[in-house]
Amino acid sequence: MKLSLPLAMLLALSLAPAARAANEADYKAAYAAAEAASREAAGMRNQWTVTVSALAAAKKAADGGDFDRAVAAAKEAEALAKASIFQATSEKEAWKAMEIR
Amino acid sequence: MASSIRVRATANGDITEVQALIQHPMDTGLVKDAKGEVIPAHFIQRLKFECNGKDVFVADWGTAVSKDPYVKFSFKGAKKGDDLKVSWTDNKGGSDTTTAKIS
Amino acid sequence: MNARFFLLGSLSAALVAFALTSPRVIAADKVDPVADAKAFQNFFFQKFPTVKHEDFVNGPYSMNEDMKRQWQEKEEFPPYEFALDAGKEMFATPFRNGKTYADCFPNGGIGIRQNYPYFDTGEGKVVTLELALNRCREANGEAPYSYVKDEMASLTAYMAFTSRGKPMDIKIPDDPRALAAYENGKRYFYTRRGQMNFSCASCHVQSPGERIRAEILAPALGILNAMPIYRSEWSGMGTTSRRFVTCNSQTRAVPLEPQADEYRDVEYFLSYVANGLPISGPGARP
Amino acid sequence: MTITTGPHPTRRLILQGVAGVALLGLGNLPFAPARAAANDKYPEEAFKQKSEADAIKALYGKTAEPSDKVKLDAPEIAENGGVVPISVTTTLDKVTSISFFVAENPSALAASYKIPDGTIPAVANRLKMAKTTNVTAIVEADGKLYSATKEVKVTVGGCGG
Repeated sequence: MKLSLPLAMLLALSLAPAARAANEADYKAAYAAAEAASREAAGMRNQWTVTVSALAAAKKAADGGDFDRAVAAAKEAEALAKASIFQATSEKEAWKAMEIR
Repeated sequence: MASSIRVRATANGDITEVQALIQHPMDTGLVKDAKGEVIPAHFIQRLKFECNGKDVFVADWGTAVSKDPYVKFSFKGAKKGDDLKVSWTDNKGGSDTTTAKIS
Repeated sequence: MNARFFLLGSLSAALVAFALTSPRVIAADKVDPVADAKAFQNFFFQKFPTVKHEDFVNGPYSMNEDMKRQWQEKEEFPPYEFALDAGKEMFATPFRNGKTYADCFPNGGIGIRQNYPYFDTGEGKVVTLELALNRCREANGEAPYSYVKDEMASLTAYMAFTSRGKPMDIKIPDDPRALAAYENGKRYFYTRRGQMNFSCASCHVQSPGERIRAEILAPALGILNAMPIYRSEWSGMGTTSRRFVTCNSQTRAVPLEPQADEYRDVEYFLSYVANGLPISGPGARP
Repeated sequence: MTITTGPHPTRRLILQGVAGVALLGLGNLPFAPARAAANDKYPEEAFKQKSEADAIKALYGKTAEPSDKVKLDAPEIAENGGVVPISVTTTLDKVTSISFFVAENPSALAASYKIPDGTIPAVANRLKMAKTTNVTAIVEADGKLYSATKEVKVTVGGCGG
């Protein structure tokens, strides 16, 4: 039962209805949120390389005028940054579990 | 500048064992550098070992020989103190030579 | 749009619940490096009873016979030979002001590698061999070398070579900051990072001897004793800094700058728990 | 105590060498055979050939037959595709040339060695291998070609990054 719950969630995520085409304003908002999360992750000295490349992809897509892809990449960057923040916070205590005693 | 060739020749009875390590990039011409440009092929083509005026070993190498190439072989008919002349030429006309004493 | 983050949030909450219930979460205990070192070494001695204790410093080659044979063939004329000669030459070449590296180090820099890194009570921080070498250069008006490039590797290769066989001998002075640096290094060693969510221990404690594709994972015990290493993968020399930086990027964690405090502390921790095992640098690795 | 250089491998190779000589010494009492086909020039053409068969034809102009007298020593899994230690020894007589081929490399011929009279028919070298493939050593003895082949597994290391 435990396993199927997250699967259901993931499924729901991917079926989110496609919004109208994104424009520059959407991109700017999404990119700003992603950049803030990424800065916080870097501040905790736990940035992921994939966050950095997702941010770069977002900027590249936006420069090319493809705001749909830019917003998607920015959203992904933000999610990755948040995951790295979560990782750093949980590892503050979790590392002890692996320590050789 | 120190020679690009490191060679160790040790006589053991009538057999001399020779090991050589050569400092050379051995670029294949199939690899791109950080900026995405192809690094041109640059590799040793011929490596020759001569002792007492006779070729004792001749290597013809392609691009599949490792960077800083290494080779080992043995030959008869030499003794401690003889000179072993080692020389290589590469596909860009580069070359180097050195002479080692058989110990 | 925010529904998506709510879902992601609850997914993460489930993960947290799982992590916190893991059995061995223990309140912050007293830091005891001596006990740590004994437990650390016994863990590996018991996990690999057939491996001779001093062989652990040979990394993957202590774990796999076929790899050991390939290595011993290479050791007959090792690829780090050039770096060794270059390091020896650099050591003998005076700076513009006439001094040499020998003037910066005890015993002229010969046979002392096993005491690095050490805790500098004046500075209150760990000082590694690479840092000390660059400080020596700067003190003599020379530009510092890159921590991840060949010049630094040649110098440390030569200094390691002069200490070959000597047991690692790292000291933790009676100074709370030294204990804190040691503990910080231990924490870094066991902390998961990067999108792969690996810590150093995930590979080098839980699965030494296993393969990650072509490579056999080295045991953490004595893993720095062979530094610096010539890696066929880099077809060149690598300092401890280069190894830490590349390990980070392999787990998709953005590396810190070379000689960052965390790297100096984890080097301090890893060297301390390897006390007694021989220095075998410079090493040749896959 | 030296940690790294294990003495026994060198002794092992020397012993093999001595054994080789004992046999060879008996073999080549009569006048050394006529100069083998491989001439002195750098075999440019052979190194250009993509396939192993074409490379062998370009280099020697004839085909090889497998022989257990050719002992090819190569790792089962290469530690690193850029530096694969490969060596060959043989008990055949009147050896004039030894060559190594890596079947699926961009060009199959990797290295070719001329073995003058008096040189032990054994070579050790380090080769690059593009991927998992067969490594073949060919020995030209008394004008005929003998070969030994072994597969070497090659892949990159590390967990990706």
